[in-house]
Amino acid sequence: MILLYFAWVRQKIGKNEEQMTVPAGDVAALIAHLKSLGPHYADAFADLSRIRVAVNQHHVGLDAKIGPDDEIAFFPPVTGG
Amino acid sequence: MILLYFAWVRQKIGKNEEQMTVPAGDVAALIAHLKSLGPHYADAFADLSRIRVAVNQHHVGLDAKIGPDDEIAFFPPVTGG
Amino acid sequence: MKIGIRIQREDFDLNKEVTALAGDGESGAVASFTGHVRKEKDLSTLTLEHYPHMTEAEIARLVTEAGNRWPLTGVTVVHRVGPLKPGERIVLVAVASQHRHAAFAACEFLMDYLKTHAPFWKEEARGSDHHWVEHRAGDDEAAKRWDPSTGSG
Amino acid sequence: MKIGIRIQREDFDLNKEVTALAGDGESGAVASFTGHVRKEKDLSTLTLEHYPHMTEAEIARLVTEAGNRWPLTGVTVVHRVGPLKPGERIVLVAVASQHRHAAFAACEFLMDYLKTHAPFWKEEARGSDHHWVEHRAGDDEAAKRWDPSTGSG
Repeated sequence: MILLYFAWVRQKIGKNEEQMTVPAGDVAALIAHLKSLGPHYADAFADLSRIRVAVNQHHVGLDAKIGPDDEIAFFPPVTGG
Repeated sequence: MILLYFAWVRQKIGKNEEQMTVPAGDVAALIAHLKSLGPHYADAFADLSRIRVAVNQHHVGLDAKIGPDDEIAFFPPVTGG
Repeated sequence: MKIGIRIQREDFDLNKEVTALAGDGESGAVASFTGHVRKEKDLSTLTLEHYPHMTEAEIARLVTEAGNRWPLTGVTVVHRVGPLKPGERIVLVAVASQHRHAAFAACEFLMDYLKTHAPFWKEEARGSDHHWVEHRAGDDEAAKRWDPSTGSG
Repeated sequence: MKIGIRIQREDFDLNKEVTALAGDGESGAVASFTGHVRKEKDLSTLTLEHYPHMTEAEIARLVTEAGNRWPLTGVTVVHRVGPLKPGERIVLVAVASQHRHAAFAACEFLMDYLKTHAPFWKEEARGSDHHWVEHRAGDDEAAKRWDPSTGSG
């Protein structure tokens, strides 16, 4: 799967995107896995109330199922307009 | 007083404006007087539900008092915008 | 509050009007409305007549009322008169505020009141036939929404 | 329904956009909203980041929803990205309809949903300090008004 990061999530993790292979599961499980990868990830995902998720460019909740071909994006609540 | 006519009121009466001297009273009395002046006026004021009135450039009702220095305008319900 | 009210025969430039209202960064939101002559079967020209001086005075009263109801930083109203062709613009109401909901509400309020209070009349030319457009009862209903005394606003 | 959705660094010309929507005389009413960078103490630059492709897709979904709710003839959304200065325009939403209340409602609906759904993020530069703008809870409340399941719409 491809992971994308935007705004301060991107800055905390220190990259725009990355490829990753994880067992199929839901978004919450992916976040738990990412938090185990190091302090940058742990910091970015410390407060999940401040994190929003899109799978294949649709807003989803933390319980959304994800698979190996999905594009998963993490970002703060949006502030456009 | 000066009388002004707009849109089809102007067309039925056949003039834009005229000076007139009538006893002090209200708009309804003025209209009654105008209707007595001839068939053009009678036609213009035949259906008062289709007539709107302004005195000194403010919308008023038929019971508004008017005097010799007033500007009184008669017109159909407005259709701008 | 910046207020601009103009009655004119010429077209207007919406981009310029909105930049004049909000280009200084004092307001974050501008809601605008433009009314256009609709293309209709046989309609060749729509001609607008108005009551000079009262038009400006009445619109100024409506703008003052809008400024009392909502926190606005500026209002521009431009209304054209004279002959217009299908597709041409008739009216612009642009409202600037620091709050978008105030800008939207005041813009809609002004349009509803303009339609029922500002002394303009439209005459349609269809072929050789000329007739005056009838006032729409729906416009009265729309304006009444804003009147607290009717209990529906 | 004519639909135009553009994400761009350049400014836009509101007059051109509205003429493109309504200059053909098919719709009598265009409601527009422009959002501007507000002048604030120390604010030098507001920089907009977005999620390419998802932005356009999400806005297209919102426009489709608006077209389902109201009888619209056209919608144009232009959203700028990159660095912007106080007074500059950020966003345009223009909605054309044969009915002005539909145009106003759909324009406000689109702005409320854009603020809560379209993946844009604003970063403010104040002097040497950079920080990300926080999402406003009031924007969520505004969007909820349109959701019949909340019972307040």
